Amino acid sequence: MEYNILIGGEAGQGMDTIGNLLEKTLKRCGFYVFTYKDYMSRIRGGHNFNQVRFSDKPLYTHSPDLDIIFALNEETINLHNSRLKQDGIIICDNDIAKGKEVMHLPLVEASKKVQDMRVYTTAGLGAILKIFGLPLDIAEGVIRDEFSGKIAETNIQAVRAGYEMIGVRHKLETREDKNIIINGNQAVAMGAIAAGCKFYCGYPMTPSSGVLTFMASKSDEMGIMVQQVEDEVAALNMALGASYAGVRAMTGSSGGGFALMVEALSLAGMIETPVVVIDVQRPAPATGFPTRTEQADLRFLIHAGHGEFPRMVIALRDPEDAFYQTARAFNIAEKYQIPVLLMSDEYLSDYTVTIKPYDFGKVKIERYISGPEAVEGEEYKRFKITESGVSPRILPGKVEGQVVLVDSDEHDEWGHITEGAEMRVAMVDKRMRKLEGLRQEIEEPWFIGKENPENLIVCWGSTYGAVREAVERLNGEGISIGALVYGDIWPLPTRRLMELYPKVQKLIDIEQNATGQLDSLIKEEALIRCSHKILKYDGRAFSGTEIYNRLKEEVL
Amino acid sequence: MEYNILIGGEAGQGMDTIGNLLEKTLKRCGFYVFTYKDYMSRIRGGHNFNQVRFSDKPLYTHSPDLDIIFALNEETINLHNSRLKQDGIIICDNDIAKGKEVMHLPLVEASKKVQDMRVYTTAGLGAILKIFGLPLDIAEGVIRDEFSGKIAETNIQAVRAGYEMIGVRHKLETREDKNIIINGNQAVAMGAIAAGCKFYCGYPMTPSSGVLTFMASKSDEMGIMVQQVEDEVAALNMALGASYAGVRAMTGSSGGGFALMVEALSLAGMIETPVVVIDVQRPAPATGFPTRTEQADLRFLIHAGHGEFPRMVIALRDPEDAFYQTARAFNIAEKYQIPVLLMSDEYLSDYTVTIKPYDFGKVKIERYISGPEAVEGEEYKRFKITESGVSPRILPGKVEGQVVLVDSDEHDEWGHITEGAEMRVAMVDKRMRKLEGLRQEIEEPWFIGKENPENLIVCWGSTYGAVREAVERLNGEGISIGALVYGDIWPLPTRRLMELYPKVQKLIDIEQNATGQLDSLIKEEALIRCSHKILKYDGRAFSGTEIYNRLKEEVL
Amino acid sequence: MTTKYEYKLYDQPAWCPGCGNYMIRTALKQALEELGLEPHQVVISSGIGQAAKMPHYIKVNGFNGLHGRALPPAIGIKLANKDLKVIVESGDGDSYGEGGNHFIHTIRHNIDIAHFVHDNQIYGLTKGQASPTTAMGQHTTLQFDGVKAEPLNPVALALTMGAGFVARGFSGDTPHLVNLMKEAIMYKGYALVDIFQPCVVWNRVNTFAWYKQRVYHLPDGYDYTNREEAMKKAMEFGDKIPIGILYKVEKEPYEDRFDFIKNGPPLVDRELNPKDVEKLLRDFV
Amino acid sequence: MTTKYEYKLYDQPAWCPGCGNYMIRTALKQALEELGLEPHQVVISSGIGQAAKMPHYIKVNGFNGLHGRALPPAIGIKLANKDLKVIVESGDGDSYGEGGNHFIHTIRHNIDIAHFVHDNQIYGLTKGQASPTTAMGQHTTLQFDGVKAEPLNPVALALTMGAGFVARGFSGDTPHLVNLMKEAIMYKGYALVDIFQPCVVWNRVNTFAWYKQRVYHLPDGYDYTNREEAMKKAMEFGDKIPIGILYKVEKEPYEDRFDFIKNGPPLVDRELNPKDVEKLLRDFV
Ligand SMILES: Cc1ncc(C[n+]2csc(CCOP(=O)(O)OP(=O)(O)O)c2C)c(N)n1
Ligand SMILES: Cc1ncc(C[n+]2csc(CCOP(=O)(O)OP(=O)(O)O)c2C)c(N)n1
Ligand code: SF4
Ligand code: SF4
Ligand SMILES: [Mg+2]
Ligand SMILES: [Mg+2]
Repeated sequence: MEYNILIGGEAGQGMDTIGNLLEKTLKRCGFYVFTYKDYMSRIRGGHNFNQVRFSDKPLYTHSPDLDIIFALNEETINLHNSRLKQDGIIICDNDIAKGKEVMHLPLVEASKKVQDMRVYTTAGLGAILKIFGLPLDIAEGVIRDEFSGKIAETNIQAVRAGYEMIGVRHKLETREDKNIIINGNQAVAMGAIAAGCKFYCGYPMTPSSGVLTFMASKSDEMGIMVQQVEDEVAALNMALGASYAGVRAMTGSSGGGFALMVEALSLAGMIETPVVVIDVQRPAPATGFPTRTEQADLRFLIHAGHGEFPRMVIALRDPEDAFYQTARAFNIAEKYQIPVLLMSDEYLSDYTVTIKPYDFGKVKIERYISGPEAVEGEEYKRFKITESGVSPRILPGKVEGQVVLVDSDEHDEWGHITEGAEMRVAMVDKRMRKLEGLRQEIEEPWFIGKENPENLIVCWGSTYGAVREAVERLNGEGISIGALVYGDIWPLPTRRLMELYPKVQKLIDIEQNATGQLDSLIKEEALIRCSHKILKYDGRAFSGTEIYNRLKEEVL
Repeated sequence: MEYNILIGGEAGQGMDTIGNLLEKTLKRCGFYVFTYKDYMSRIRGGHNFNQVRFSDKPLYTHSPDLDIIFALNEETINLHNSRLKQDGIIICDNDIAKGKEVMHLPLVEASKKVQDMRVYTTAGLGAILKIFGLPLDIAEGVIRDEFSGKIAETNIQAVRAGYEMIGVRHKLETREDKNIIINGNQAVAMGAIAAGCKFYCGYPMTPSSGVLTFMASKSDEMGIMVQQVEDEVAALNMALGASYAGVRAMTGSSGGGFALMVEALSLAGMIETPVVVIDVQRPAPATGFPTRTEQADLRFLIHAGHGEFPRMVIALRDPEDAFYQTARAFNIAEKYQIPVLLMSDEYLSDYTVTIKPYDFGKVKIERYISGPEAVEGEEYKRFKITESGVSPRILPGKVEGQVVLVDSDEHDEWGHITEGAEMRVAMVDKRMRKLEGLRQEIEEPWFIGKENPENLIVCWGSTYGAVREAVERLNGEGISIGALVYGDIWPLPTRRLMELYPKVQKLIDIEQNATGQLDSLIKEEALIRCSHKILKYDGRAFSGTEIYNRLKEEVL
Repeated sequence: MTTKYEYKLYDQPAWCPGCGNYMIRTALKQALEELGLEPHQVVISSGIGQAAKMPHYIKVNGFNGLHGRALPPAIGIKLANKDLKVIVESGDGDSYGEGGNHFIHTIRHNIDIAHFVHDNQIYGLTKGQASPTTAMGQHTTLQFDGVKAEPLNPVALALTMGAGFVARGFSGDTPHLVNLMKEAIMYKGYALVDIFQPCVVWNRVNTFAWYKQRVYHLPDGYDYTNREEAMKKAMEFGDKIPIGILYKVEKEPYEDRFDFIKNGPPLVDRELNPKDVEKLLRDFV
Repeated sequence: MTTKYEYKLYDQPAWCPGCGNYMIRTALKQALEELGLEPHQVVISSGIGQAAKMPHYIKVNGFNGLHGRALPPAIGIKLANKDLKVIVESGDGDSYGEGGNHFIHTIRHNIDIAHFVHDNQIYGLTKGQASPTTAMGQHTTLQFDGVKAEPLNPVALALTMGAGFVARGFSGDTPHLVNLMKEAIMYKGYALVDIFQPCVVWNRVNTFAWYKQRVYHLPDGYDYTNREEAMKKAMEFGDKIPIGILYKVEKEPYEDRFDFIKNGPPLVDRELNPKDVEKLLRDFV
């Protein structure tokens, strides 16, 4: 079984609230849920919608086909009607879309009864639950968890009223609920907190603000210093200060804000100070589409910063991966004393999905911080030249009589400015040697689909879900197709690709950008060219259906 | 004939003044001159030196072997003695390096006589000229051009005194002088001024400050607005404002300052506003080596900025090329309404070389600005979708009743914010289509050396001179070697390379960086891997001799 | 009447109903009209934010650049073409937060720009985080525990930096605002008008009523050439808040400090001829 | 006596002979000594410039970061480990030019940092261009025709931004400077000391003699808690220039506004245990 419900209207009409109540209720009824959000860069008006998809099998992406449209205005019907399935239902208030063949319900009337106009959408929720014959008490529990006092009560009355307005259509049984429901930004923040991040700073920027906001909301409880800074230039410099002083530190933004951190990224490379930075991508250049999605910052992140220094870039694939990878990023950053860049995007940051609860036992905090034993000779060498390129790190103030000096100029082992040619070469080599360790560290892309496929997809980050759905469907049809889904993307792991490549007839690059950046990277690192590219750059995320269709039309 | 003179001492001892007088005198004596500068990031003290190489044949690079050392302190002798040729001469004042076997001269005494201690180095100049039996009056003419009044007179007395201190060693005949002597920063500024640049802004940063300073020195005379801005973030945004309003505008910095312009670079791409930006590279990451050289920003510049937009990157090869390419950059920027990035480095920016005077008749100013005829319909479309991707450009205030709107958000043809998926795709495609035109525009790399060589070097930018010298020497020895020297480097022209490649046995990448960035680019764009890499990243520029030696040792 | 400032094809602001921005737009159109300025003679430079969307809603030339970077392009524009009237429309986050460095240094240069800041004491477009002018202690969508930094006083800051024209306006008092705008636009040099602009969605403290209760017009005899007085008035930001021109004196605008700008045509109109540059080779012979 | 602040292997400053920076270093060492601070208890954060080289010449912990960015790391450091004494050593270009935005916003936050600006009214390291504090009209190696912007008054700016400790010092008056430094370091909150530091190479106007002639100590009875007085003194920058503590009042430092910081160990010392985070899953069930 699988259903897909769209709730649409203007910004400010409360789509998010109702979507949230609906997805949580469905989750607690034991279903897998995937909620997709489409919203404009404005506070009121315009057209926004949420699509709540649910099933008894795990979901990885959204779907275009709709079973129910809950329209908060007539525009919603006009815009999405064409996607409604044959037996789909449109519900709306009596006063909307008069004369149209839709299911009119007295939602506003119900809200008037409880004297709170805002809850008319909750009445709609009641109606939707009734369509599936789901028990009301679960929704009431959700409402009580999300609201309190009078507001909870009026919402409960509204949901009950809505429940009465309509009959059961598709009776569903509830199941055992073992999952959590979470979005990508929350997952990243949870990963950071689990990893012991004690300093997060940032400047608001859609779609990355959710990370900042979640961290701030747990600041007190978890003892995390969360700073809204004056600009993004300050952000990374500040995080580096905090990290130098010894706490795990992170900052993040979207592409435009990240662009302002580029100089400090190079500083991180030079002072070999660990830091984690997330770029939650949105369509660019410049301001672009603030509330929409794209994957066009890959090459930018790999090469950001003047000069040469090792870094790691990790693309997050879904909210489960996002959690573990974020936590891992802190370990790698500290192990190699480098910046680790995480890449997310608006799609991943905003969609919510049911996944199994995080296993906090799997999160290991490995800090690689030394004590007095690291001091050889009289004065501590922060940049001691070692075989691995990594120098033992002590923290300022933590070893009596020893000081820690880091320097953005080229420096000697103690951190003092040097202009020597030999020391320069030694220091460049030292820093670059970390890449060798890092190459051992990187994980090969996930493989999904038929083993040793004739058609091999390469993709990265958030397209994972849609690609997975498409591959599974095609495999179901007997088509020999698989996909490598890159998470660790710089340095680029190429072993699996080289293993599979000899049998591959078509190599298909699937990305949310206009130039095929992963393809360019594979050309560079593996001297292999993709035979096909499926690119999308209209700001809307690929769905599994779309990839399936385009593969059929353009490749297979 | 060829000679090489080193003048060395502490910062503040006047090496630059004396080097300047010497090179101009030699030039006016009709020689080809190449002056290399090595200086520290400090104002007084430390060790700096200039090497003035001159010959009756054109020079393209510096040379390690010295004929004369003019030592302003003993350290100079200790540091450079080993590079002195068998019959080389060290000259210094009587009070320096006592007891050492060097030519002691009463330089300070001479300066005391004219009561100006600063001119004792000018006495050294006199001595050097005498060694070659060159006429004094040319030096006196140079002095009169550079100084005025009393200072000129005491310098003339000093140069005469020095001339008397010593005998002729290598009598040289003067020749006809038809050249100019100029460094890379001046060449860029001259190119910009010739191209009609009326707005230059920047923030001081070694080694790019020379461009800013030269522009400022001609501000009044040429009517150029030159702004020292508060930070580099302002710089590119300000230049874009000026360009939008209709003047040719440029900004520049070194890598760290360029890093702060990255967000605005993306803006330039989005608002399709022409601009020229120069990155005079220095060793990085971070502050690195402020006064030394490197070519490690190539991939950074190619990918700088969030999102995808066309740009052109041009590496400057020598002060002659720098002039014409800078002028050309303005035409390309305006033709395609894109940012054009110029790459120089400390070596190119600081060395001075004799070249033939610029031919201002060769500089064409092509502006591609429209008038009222570009307005179709009632309101002007700044971003009209066209086949070439370029929209007719009118200037604000210049067409009555019409306004010009540019927008950093994704926009429609009029420049208004849009969130439409179709418009997004149309606009991305429009912008990216410019790449097709640009690909026609790019020039293949220069080829030097033996035709269809077995050994092919690839290199870019300022390594040109040293590679040329090495290739010519090797060709002279009958070795089949040639080089492709990239100027236009993004989009990367690959035709010549692909033509030559089939016959090539060794493909050798020569770069001033640690990772081989051109090699990575060639892998990506041509699916070809260099068989050898000769890399240097100690902050000191390759000389022809060094490349020659390393080719012999590592490749040939 | 002011239809000449209306785009034919685009005139529906994406602002919330009831937002203070609407009145600022009305005031600006009226000011331009009363000054007899034609759309093509004016440029609005703006950053990103709700306020910064203004160039889309008034038909004059528009440079809608990056967040925080409204001022640098405005300077470039003015210096390139001194004939254009250059106006900056920006938010408190845009001008005082991300763009703070440009703010202080633009003032030092006294470039002829009218700078209108829609000061809603909040980040509107990004959904309600504190801006540099949000009151200490105020709860927001990010500062759950209240803002922990002191607010910046833009007019006091501008005065300290040496601005020659400093004013405060209120979007709820359009006639008064129209006047301020006209004065600022006609002022030769940098002119700041910090405009109280209630954000009806995110700022539940500084509402229309809040401002209405507090603002008062500077008294008739107020001497706006007295800097110390102006500073006192600038510091008044409590139960009573003065609006009007706090300070105004004559100051040579930056452009006039350059002979070649002052006494010549706008740079954009100059002839370009490479041959004229040949003479500079004299430095290199 | 102050040898504990000397690096064994690196102690030859790259400053010019006669530069005012030497005396600032001497004063700082003495201040630290007199405060009984050990090298490992102190951190100097700096940007890039001549002044900013200080961390190499005093043996305490050092973060020598990017040009203009001395303050943000200092904030990060202080918040991560409140036990450290955090000092910022910076130039006028570093702090007021490139870093201007951090300057004004750091003040608003009142983080416990002592900010020492070596104000030589010039860009020293890059060879003599105007800084934000260079006098209008002064000729420099870039401003051939004289500086055309008004100088920024750092102490007035800091006062306007609400700094609780604002002082002016002179490198030519070391005993006085030592005292200012000690006060600033001990002050709980953000403390600015703008220090006149003659650049003997590039600034031929603001020489030792120039400052010597002009500076005077604030009189004994001077009430440094009076902000209006302080502002008047701050504006005195002509024939007579007062040095000393212009303004000092108590203000809650930023860190203390957070319970979890104020009443707990420094963040750097906290136990990290992923299992403690499990409880946050409550938001997602
Ligand atoms: C570099 C960068 N950082 C952050 C953002 C996100 N952003 C857009 S508008 C805005 C704040 C808007 O506040 P304000 O300037 O006060 O304008 P308002 O919406 O309140 O009118 C922010 C943070 C951005 N676009 N660019
Ligand atoms: C982003 C960036 N821009 C420019 C520079 C070059 N730079 C280094 S120091 C400096 C100015 C120094 O002036 P100031 O801060 O007053 O220090 P001083 O040398 O006078 O002590 C500049 C412009 C840089 N390192 N980084
Ligand atoms: S969010 Fe606030 S400032 Fe923005 S349009 Fe709505 S009311 Fe106005
Ligand atoms: S250049 Fe000036 S500030 Fe720098 S060390 Fe020399 S005298 Fe001091
Ligand atoms: Mg605002
Ligand atoms: Mg300075």
